[in-house]
Amino acid sequence: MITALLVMILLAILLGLVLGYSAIKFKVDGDPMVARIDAILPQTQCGQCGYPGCKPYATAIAKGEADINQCPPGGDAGAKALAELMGVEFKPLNEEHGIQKPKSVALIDESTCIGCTLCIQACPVDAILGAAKQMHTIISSECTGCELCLPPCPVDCITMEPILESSETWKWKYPIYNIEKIGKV
Amino acid sequence: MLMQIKKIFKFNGGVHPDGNKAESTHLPIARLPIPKKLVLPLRQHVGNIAKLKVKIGDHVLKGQMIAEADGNISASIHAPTSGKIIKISEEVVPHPSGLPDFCLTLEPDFKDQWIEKKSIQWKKLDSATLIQTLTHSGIVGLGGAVFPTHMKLKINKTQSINTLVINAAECEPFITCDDMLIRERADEIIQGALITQSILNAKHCMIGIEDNKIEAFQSLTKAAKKTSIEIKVVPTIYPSGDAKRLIYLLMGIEVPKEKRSIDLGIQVFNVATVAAIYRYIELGEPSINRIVTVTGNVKTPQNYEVLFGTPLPELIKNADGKETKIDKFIMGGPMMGFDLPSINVPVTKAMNCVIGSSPELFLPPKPVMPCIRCARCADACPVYLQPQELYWFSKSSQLEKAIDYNLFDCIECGCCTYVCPSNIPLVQFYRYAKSEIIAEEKAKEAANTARERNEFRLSRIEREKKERAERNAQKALGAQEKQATDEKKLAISDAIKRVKKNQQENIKNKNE
Amino acid sequence: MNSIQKIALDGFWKQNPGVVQLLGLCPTLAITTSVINGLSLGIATAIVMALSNGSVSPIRKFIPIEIRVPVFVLIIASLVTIIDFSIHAFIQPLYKALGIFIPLIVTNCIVLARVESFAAKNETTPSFFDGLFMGLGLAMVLTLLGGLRELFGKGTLFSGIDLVFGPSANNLVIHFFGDYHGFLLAILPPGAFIGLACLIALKNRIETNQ
Amino acid sequence: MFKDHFKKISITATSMIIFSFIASTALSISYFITKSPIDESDAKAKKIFLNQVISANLYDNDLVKDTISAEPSQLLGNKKNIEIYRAKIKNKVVAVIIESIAPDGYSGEIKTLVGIDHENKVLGVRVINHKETPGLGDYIEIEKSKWIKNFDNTSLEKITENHWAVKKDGGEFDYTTGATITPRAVIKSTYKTLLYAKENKQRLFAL
Amino acid sequence: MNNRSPYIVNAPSVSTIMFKVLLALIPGIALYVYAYGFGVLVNIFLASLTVLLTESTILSIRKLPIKPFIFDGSGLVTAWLLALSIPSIAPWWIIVLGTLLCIIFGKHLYGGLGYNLFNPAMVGYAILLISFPAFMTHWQAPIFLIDGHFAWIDQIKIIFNSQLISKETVDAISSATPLDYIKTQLTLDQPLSRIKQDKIFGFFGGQSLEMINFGYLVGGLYLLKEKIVSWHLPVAFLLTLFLIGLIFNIYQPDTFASPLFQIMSGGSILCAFFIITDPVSAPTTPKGKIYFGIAIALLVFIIRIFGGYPEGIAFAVLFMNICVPLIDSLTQPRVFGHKQ
Repeated sequence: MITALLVMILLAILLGLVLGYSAIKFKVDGDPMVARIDAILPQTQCGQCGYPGCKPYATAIAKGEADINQCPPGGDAGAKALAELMGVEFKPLNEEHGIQKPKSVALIDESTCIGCTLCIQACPVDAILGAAKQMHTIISSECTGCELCLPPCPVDCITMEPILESSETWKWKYPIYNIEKIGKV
Repeated sequence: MLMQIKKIFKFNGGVHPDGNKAESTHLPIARLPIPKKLVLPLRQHVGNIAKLKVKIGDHVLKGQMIAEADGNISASIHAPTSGKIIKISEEVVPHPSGLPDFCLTLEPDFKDQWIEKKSIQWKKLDSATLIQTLTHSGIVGLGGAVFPTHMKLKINKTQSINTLVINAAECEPFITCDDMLIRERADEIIQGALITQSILNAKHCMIGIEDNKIEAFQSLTKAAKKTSIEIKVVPTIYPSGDAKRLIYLLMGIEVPKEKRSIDLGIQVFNVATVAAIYRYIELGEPSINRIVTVTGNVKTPQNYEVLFGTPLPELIKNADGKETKIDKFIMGGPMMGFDLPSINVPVTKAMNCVIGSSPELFLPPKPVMPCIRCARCADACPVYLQPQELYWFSKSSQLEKAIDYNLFDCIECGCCTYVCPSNIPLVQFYRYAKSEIIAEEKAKEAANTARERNEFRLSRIEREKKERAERNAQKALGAQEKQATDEKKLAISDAIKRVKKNQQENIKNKNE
Repeated sequence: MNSIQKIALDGFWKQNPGVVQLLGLCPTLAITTSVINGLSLGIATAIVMALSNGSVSPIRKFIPIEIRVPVFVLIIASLVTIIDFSIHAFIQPLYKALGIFIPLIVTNCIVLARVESFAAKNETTPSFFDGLFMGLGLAMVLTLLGGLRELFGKGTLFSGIDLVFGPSANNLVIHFFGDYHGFLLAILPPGAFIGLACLIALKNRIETNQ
Repeated sequence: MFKDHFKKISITATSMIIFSFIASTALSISYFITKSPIDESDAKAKKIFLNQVISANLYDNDLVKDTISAEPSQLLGNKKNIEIYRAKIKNKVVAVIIESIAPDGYSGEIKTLVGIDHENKVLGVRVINHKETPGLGDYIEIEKSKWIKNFDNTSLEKITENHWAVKKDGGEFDYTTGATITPRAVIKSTYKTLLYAKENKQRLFAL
Repeated sequence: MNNRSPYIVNAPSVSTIMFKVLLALIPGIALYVYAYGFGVLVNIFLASLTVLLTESTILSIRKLPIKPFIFDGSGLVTAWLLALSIPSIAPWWIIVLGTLLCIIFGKHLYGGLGYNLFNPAMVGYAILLISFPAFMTHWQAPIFLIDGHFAWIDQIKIIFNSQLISKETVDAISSATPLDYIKTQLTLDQPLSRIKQDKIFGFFGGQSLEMINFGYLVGGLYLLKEKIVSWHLPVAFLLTLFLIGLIFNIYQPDTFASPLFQIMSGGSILCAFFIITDPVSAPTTPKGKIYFGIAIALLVFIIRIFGGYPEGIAFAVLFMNICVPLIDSLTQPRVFGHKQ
């Protein structure tokens, strides 16, 4: 009886010391998770998730404050990738935050633009060129299609143009054939 | 049979499809008359689209450059005959996508008037100058790869080319354009090979030809009699005409992954390409036409010398096409070719063969059964891949796994599909997976740029805020005098606040 | 829906440890050769889980974070040992039948998992019920699986009931087929895997149909 | 810095100690409460098992506790000392229960208990444990088949040496088609146990 | 648009392959009937019928087209292999249940043709052996070894209603298989040379059994010639079995049978050419096939000598089936242009 108690207490002291020491010694700094989540996000910086950009949303996911299905541009595929990374179950896109639209770029109708620079301030990736009282233009290769420039424009001269398939962006399609129900995941 | 000169190195797999070459070789190469109009796509090569040098209404002469190479990886376009530019528009081009691309339309004046032709004294010029000249020739790889030829001739100072290989293997069934070219114009090829050898400063030059082209072999041997060019016969096995496979067959050298043959001192050119080099250097004729095999369900299968831009119906009409039986046209051979989106496409630099297809000629695909992992595809794969695994990963869109299993080593030769008992369109899945991966990489790159730009913007805003705060602090020292201005500032900052609030509200509205 | 109901629903269906979380596989697979075995071990586990969740929750704030796992294990191990003693002392035949699997409840992931993921974060009452319902959810699966295996393997149900209620209970055993050859696979370990897989499939089927 | 660390480590150690102390106490209490019931029920269980070999009305002593020790013997197949239970009526040994090991089962050893009375007659045989193929060799268990009862009332006198075998080998004992190795092993070991009892009769049945 | 190059193909269809496999089984079956009577044909018939019914039912439940998947012949191959693996006098419900289990658990639960991780016939066989060991180890003796009159109607009677037949009749026409007999007799401390004098032994393996195995061998060579199976699997398997048999035989000739006995008895030849060569559940790389064959041969030998059942092919094959994805990924051939 006494031996049993002694063994237990000795073991407890030993374990307590070792665990206490290793808790200090092997403390993990920083959170590499945020970067890994951020890498999955599409970087449109559109804020539809309710956070002011992709990085803040990534941070929120890592902390467990935000769900994985709040990013419309990433779509279901993005939510799937996040679910896999986080080890949680996949959820379809939460439509409160918007629906996935075809990828588009903003286009300024140059005849209507009054050069107010409000859209320049709104653009999260500095993809709009121009100065006060001068016509603005969008570098379409840099535009992420976030639509943040639409609301500030006082004359509604900005429209979103979906990117059409051209011979440069053309892809081979997934082959679909009879008999086997290919493509049904 | 032909004499075997040296040992041949056999690669793994490969298949022996029926050649079907005899149909189109019993008639000589015919020259197609100038058609009523020519449609010239500005992108007939790998790389950047060519820059226009003419405008609508311009009159051009035969051989005049109408679009210039844009940058290094690009090729010029020349007028195939004299006439007037009547249209610059988007037209359907011979591409598997069936999407339109920029094209020039030329209305011939039927005078066929040459621009002044200048032959080049290549023996007196150094390689760099010659390559510079060739940049304006419009010559691209005519075997089907359409890579700008001048780029393939450019070599680093550190590299030295040991062997120039001329590819005369032409292993695809049905296609005989190279075969006929060799039979009729072996001299041009040998001359072109010598020019190319001298530009590359290559020690050896050898021609690899399959053992089913006896006549072509004989005329080549005759033409090469007084030269040091070695003509090597390789066995008829598909895909011996693939450059890396041919190098292995001839020399037993495997071109390592992610390296080009040029890194090993070997460069490969198609016979038609060296013939084009000869015509440009010796005769001053840029790349304006090519030999096209017209075969399959046409009355008189034959090879034609066709001007680029010739509408396909003209060509088919000349081959007495029986269009009732033909359900579609295939560009290229039956192993690697593709359905033309429409008959109304122009002949381009890549078009080596047009097959009038019918359900009798190429049986409609049989029902696809599940893969039974019989590994016949692996036995047939000339690259020694595991097609059944690649299929599995491509089918389930596990793209990273597909990359791990060396998807990008696949040359899409089609041997795997050729031997598949389950009739699975394997190559289609690889094409899908490859283009999906490439698109994903592009998207990733775009996302990275966006992230950087966003971070840059945020740090700029942060910096500006700090600077403004400092400035404000300084100004606050002598503030009283400038109360008026301050008030103004207040108004401005209020305005900014209002704008920001508006923005936020807008975002909120949208979210709701 | 109040929280206790929700906890019960989680335990029995949504987060069922046997067919959803797939925790506690060792006893699930090894002991379920009959209804009685499955049910008894299930109840033993449920008791351990309810008690361990119920006892960890009130003291959760006093346990330093870095030694929480050893402490949890200590508490669980003590509870299991006590239950092991009790069964040994008062239901000896059952003790023989369940054998090593009673002490093995300690290493059963489901117990530690609930303590770590629920009791360490919640108040005592919900924690107690979480342990109880999770345990009963597992017991339900164990019983079902035991029933399946016993029915196919031996053609009976409730065989071995005398181990718990004494020899007089023997006439409660149900024999389904007069001359049954016995389908040994169901009784042997592979049968446990196949049976569990069938239960999981059934559950998923019901869920997708809803 | 060092002080902080020391404080932290000592807190963890102390709480560890406290928790183990509580746990140990709880364990000891339950141990003391359950100790005697456990011993009782163990003994009861053993007795029930032994009663399958020698029925309870044949003796009046505490069978579980009345044992003598047996040295390793070729005939019993044991490698360590084993205990032999002795059944007595009015302090006279009437029967013994011997643990016997058949080394040559299909998949290893088969352990049996053999009850033998003072006339060298088998009272009963039960298998304690074995690893025979399920469904094939496991009909030696009483739960699966009554085969093991074939041994009841057999003796060296009733069955001559050559007939201690399965019917296929010309013996007396039945077997299930296909699996003869297992019954052979049990028959052989029972036979040898009888031989052992005969040879050691003096010692086994002495007072 | 149907951009389906290559436009030309030259391959035997799946059903051609499967029916050639069935054809290759025929010599073995013919010799089986010659030596053992019609029992095996009854089993093959029952198995084929069960496969057709079960498979069409499952296919319609899975909403897949029935015709192509029935006529691919893979189900019949499974059914025939199972029918050849079980004793020819097992009750009728054994083969029916076994075939059902093959098709449901071995094949369609994994997704049907091409997706099964395990060899379906061996899944069915293993379940039957584990569940009904008494029936499954109860073999008929070759006709000419049966004392007295053998009526083939007795065989049918045993298959369809075992209760009508007395235990004596069953015992009269059944016998231990050579592998089982050796294992049993060795426990009686008999030397192998004496054991092998029993009438059930033939020249290499079991009397009659070796003849059937020869029939399978002929079929197997036909499959090799037709390039339906690659040489790697059978050669690796048989050679390993021979070598390990040889080593043990030299070491203790009185305990371990000759290597030829190992090859010509049990299901070795059937296994080498028809079971481990099932492409779906075997490795695809040449090296992998060799390792697979070697490993199965070693396992078969170990189970035969030390295991709880007389024959171990089913367990060996199933065990190695699990390892196939690993073997495949570890034995990728060097891709053209990649480092050695």
